[in-house]
Amino acid sequence: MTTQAPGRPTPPEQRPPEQPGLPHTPDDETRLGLYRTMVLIRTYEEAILREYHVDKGPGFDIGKGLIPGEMHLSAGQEPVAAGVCAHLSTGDAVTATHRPHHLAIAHGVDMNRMTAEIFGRETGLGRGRGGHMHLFDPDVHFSCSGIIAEGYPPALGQAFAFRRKGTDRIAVAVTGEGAANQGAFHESLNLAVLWNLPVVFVVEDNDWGISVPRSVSTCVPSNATRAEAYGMPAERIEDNAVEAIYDAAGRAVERARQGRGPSLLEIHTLRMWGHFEGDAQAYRVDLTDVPGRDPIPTYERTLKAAGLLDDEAVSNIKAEAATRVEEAVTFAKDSLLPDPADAGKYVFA
Amino acid sequence: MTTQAPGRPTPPEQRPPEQPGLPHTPDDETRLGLYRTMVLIRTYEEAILREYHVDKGPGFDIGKGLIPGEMHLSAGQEPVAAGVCAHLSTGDAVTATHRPHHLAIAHGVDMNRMTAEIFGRETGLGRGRGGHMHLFDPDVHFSCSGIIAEGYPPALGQAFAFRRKGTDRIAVAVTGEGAANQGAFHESLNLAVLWNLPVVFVVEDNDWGISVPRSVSTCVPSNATRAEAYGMPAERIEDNAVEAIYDAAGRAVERARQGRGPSLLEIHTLRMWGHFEGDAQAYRVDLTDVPGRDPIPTYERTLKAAGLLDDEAVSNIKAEAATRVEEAVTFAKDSLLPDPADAGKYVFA
Amino acid sequence: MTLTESPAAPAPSSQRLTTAKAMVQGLELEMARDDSVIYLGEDVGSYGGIFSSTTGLLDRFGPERVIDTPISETAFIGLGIGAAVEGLRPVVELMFADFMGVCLDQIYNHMAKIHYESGGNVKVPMVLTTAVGGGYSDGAQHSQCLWGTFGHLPGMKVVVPSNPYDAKGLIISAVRDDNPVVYMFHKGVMGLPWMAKNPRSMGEVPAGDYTVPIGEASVVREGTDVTVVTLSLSVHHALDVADKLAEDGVETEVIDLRSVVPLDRRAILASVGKTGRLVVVDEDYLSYGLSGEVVATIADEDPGLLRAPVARVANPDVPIPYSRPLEYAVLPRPERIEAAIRKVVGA
Amino acid sequence: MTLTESPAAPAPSSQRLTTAKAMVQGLELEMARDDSVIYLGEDVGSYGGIFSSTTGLLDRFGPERVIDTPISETAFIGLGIGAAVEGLRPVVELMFADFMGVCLDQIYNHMAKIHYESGGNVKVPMVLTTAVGGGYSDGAQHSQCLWGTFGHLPGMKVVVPSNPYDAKGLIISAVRDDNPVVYMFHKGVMGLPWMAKNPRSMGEVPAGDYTVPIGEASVVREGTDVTVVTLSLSVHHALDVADKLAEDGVETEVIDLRSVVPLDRRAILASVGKTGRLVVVDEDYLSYGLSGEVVATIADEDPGLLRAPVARVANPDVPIPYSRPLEYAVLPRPERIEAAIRKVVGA
Ligand SMILES: Cc1ncc(C[n+]2csc(CCOP(=O)(O)OP(=O)(O)O)c2C)c(N)n1
Ligand SMILES: Cc1ncc(C[n+]2csc(CCOP(=O)(O)OP(=O)(O)O)c2C)c(N)n1
Ligand SMILES: [Mg+2]
Ligand SMILES: [Mg+2]
Repeated sequence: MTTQAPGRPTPPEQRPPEQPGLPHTPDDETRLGLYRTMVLIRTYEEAILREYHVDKGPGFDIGKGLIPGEMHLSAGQEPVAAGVCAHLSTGDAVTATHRPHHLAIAHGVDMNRMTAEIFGRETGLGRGRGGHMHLFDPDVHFSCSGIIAEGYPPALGQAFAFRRKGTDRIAVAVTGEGAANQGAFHESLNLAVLWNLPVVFVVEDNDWGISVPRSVSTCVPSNATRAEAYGMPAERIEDNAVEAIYDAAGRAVERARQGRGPSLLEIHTLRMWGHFEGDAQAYRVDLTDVPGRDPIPTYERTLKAAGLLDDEAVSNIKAEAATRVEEAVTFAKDSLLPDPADAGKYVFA
Repeated sequence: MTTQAPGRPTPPEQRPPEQPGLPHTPDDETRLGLYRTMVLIRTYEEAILREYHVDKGPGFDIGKGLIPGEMHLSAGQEPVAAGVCAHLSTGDAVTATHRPHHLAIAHGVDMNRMTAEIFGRETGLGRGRGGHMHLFDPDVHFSCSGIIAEGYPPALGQAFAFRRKGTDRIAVAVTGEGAANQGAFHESLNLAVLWNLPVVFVVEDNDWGISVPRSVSTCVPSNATRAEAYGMPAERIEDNAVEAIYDAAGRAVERARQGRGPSLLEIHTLRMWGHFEGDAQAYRVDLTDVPGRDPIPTYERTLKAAGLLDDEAVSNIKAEAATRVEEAVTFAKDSLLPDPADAGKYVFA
Repeated sequence: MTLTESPAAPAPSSQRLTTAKAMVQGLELEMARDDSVIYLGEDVGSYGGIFSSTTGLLDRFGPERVIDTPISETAFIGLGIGAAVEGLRPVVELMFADFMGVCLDQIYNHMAKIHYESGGNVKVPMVLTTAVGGGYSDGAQHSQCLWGTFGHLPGMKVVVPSNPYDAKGLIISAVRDDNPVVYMFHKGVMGLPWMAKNPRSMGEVPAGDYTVPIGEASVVREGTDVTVVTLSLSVHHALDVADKLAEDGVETEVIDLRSVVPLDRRAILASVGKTGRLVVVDEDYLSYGLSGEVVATIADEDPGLLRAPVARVANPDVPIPYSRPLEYAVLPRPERIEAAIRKVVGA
Repeated sequence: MTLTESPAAPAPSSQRLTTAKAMVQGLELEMARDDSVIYLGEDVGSYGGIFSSTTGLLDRFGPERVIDTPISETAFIGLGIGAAVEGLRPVVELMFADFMGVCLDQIYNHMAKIHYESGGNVKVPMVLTTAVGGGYSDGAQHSQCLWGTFGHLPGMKVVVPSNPYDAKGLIISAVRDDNPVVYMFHKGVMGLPWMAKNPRSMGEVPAGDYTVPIGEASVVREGTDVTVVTLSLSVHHALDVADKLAEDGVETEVIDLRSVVPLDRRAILASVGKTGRLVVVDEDYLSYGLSGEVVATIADEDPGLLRAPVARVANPDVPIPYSRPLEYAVLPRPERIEAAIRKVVGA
């Protein structure tokens, strides 16, 4: 823990020595844990997908059904959430985006109340006021925002507060690759380095910002290169590889915890489904490749080859996930909708 | 001229070959021209300083006098304006900041009407509506903005329009080093590279953003490093050296004109006076060094040593500048103030 | 099921179009007529606009004029401003008005003020299109109208079509205007196949070129008992309610403002002068917004015109809730409009 | 001559202070009392705030609590939000309210909405201080009030002190409030040595700890003939004008709103119920702003309270001009206020 004054960069001689972090190689239990988390997330997203389309018809009316509104699902991006959040405790903060479910689940957000929120129920995390882009769970310091890149700045503040309180807790701030072209990205990176804040920035590069491919939005091949121009260690991780993510995140989290400052990870991941539900993806040239790039069967094969999984274990893990998810869905469905007379409640504390 | 579609980066093979620009060494006439421009700017700023303080008392009331309001003068930053604008024609655009006089003069803004604007007269560039932070001269495509870094994005649009019209005109966008930490800076650099726009970005690093030194605002030693992370050629020029600025700007301007895209120049310059008039600069640790770093006597010595100037030539040039400036001040003072009944004119076209 | 639309079929002399298609047709005519018109924004190219504001334009005009941008609103709106200053006529899309917070400086301190600051010497003929409105559970950051915010800040016109005819005529007027114009289309009036539709979001539209003047309200229903002043999707609801109340003998006059700046104060005064009763229906927030301004317009002139307290049906200053029953409670849904009219007329 | 001030002298039990010094004293007391209060912003450290909002705080509390930031408003306001969520009580300065355009998203979509979106589970006890107002030729981007804009967007309280006593009491209330509070100080009420001063920008202030409740207007002058509802610097002008008109037998009641959110509608109604005449004086833009809301408050309740048309003295929707005669023409200067009152009372 450094106690340097914010507003003044810690002089290099007062910073803990810069040591290249040791590799974080997941042990067997951790590897199974990563897999379990990924399966749980996918199971969840499939359940939400199913419930989302209930009662949307005839045709498709986005405002109808049990879960109305925009729905941004994270299937394919499980490795990011699993690999990064494996290093966090519930005292650490995670701020996510319009596509938050995978991170919420991996960080241990209460699944029942999260699901109730998505169903707009009074038992939800936000008592139905927030919705799927606005999941706040203060118990685990989880939050998100539907405005591109604007989740970064509050994460700086969480990190600032954690340090000021003398803890070694850290904040993880996540955005997409499209978001990295928003001004808030730049301002946040500068401030984090300047004040040596315990933050890990994560850019989920799923190749697309809605219909706009990365090459049309971003002038450089890697946001890791950009981050280095802020004097911040950064890595780009290819192939949606959960163990490489785990390793890099381990080093970045350790660095932040030790008071050595922020890092950035850009992770090449995969948006398996549309930008939001209902997106026909006519623009999407890479669609046929998608199934073959699904990270879950890939990792399943790796763990089977390593003798850590067999078919029975897989189906147990999936069954466990299904039970957990269906419990949450049932909890949500059994909960009451908010009373319209209370619409004005909670504007002010 | 490339005719590539904006929104799609020109594939490298379609771009004109990248050749390191040849050095731009100023010839004798150009060297004298640089000196003359610098003297004209300084003479102007001294005159505005003098007029600004007229009738501000008793004491100092910022709203009083012939020139009311904030006044950000550019004494010490003449080399930037002289060195960069020497490469421009009146068809090129320059967008400046809250500290715009040096650039306006070097780019050939009508000095009488500019001065009348600063004096709030109906004959002013903006008929008195704008003021010293809002000088617009469409004849030479000059504009400015008082909002930090927000002059960059419109410059992109001027460059875009110039190219779309099939011309080789370019836009020069200027901000301070403090401004380079604003989101607009990042967004503009990305978009300029992405669309290969004919822009030259200039960062005037005068060490201070009001009272905040660069080390407290900026996490890296050079914004040129940052620019390179956008895939843009960039240089930092030290020592407020007008000929080095001339050289680097020559290469950057040529590159933009040839359709080879944007560049960035960070120029280490000097704010000789307060941030604005009335700033006591109690925060300023480097104040005693300032007089010795004045770029005008420095360059005067260089040109004298090169046999291009002698005392008589110097005093002629200064007298010429004084005449020109006093003519503008007289024009302004002789002009009418706007009619209050017309306050609502020009809100809409 | 898809959230994108196929391009409109070739146009006969008049056609039934959705509001979205009418808007696109207006853009298409202007882009064909004037090479300096370009369209910039996120997902406006091959996607055709998240709310179908640009369907087919990329195919017709190519990627030099219909341009997908990075998610850098400050940069690309500012780019539009600079391009407008240099003689292009850019139409720039801010995907949701809710996102104004990341780029408002370019909009209100630059786009809207440069003309004035330059003493009229610089023109900024730019259109900022943007989607507004709620009602489909998109939550507090994707459902706002915010025309009160835009209207409060001087130097930009603000137009808000409610139907296909006006959508086309106003976009043509906006493109031709030498001033910056903010063009706010409610997702609920666009007639999108994937959203709840009122029949009024589809209508007869002349095939050719025509304009709707900016600054003129339209009396979309005449009546004698009460005036409803409203705009955008709430016009649809107000007309539905008016039809219903007519069965009970209450004759409601409905005024569609069509533009927030300039505000057609004369039309408001004329109607209230006739009916003596005023209900303002505004999907934006109640306080410091449109509803107050409309009401104040009467009190400025002659509070005696009013035979009863006015009613303002607006969002009661609550961030727009996600959950449907809560959202419906804060929006000016037909039930709230009906109750307000009944109260004001004492019926 | 200098634009910075020296720290206030040690405090007796009551002192005459400028508004700026009273504000700083409130901050100092809160920072001494509560270690979780920090102050962030541009030039708030050694400079002491461009408008003397933090003079001496750095010396007393050190650079860990009084922190100069880069010119990155989105980042550091957002940082304040995150810090508030985690239990600090940050006071964050936006140097001029005019700069809201570069950071409004953090303010209105995050600071103001998180509490609601979280169903009350997350609190954001943050204060956003910001300088407003014109009258000294600072041009269209440095002279705005914009409280109408902030007040329109739900979820944040908005307080606007006009004098030293309120400045101190309101900053203490703001810091202690569990909600986000925007604290807008007019440069012209601060009593800065380098700006035109009204004697009312200096006043008696208790040395200790006290609060002014947020949401209660104050009747700063009683009268029977006409009510002037106003706030901030215009309170000074209104009182000057009221004194003058009293010589002609016109008794003006002056209400200082002190907060825009919540708006003390009861105080407005009570006064207009008594006088039957209303003038609203608002340095912000006319349309879709504070003046309309105040007027509508009467019409909502009972337009019959008004014995004459109201007058609104506000900026007539013009970007604030630089040149003095033009700026004075659009600001609610005493002459315009006087003319409006005379017209409304028919004197
Ligand atoms: C400031 C802002 N601009 C635009 C949007 C609309 N929008 C929502 S998601 C999105 C694409 C985001 O792309 P990326 O950051 O790559 O995240 P992904 O959706 O791929 O996870 C856009 C443009 C927004 N929410 N906020
Ligand atoms: C968005 C914004 N934030 C803050 C300011 C206030 N401000 C005006 S000039 C200035 C310092 C600018 O520093 P720099 O960019 O280095 O330019 P310099 O004044 O040194 O020329 C600040 C903070 C502003 N005008 N706009
Ligand atoms: Mg993406
Ligand atoms: Mg500087």
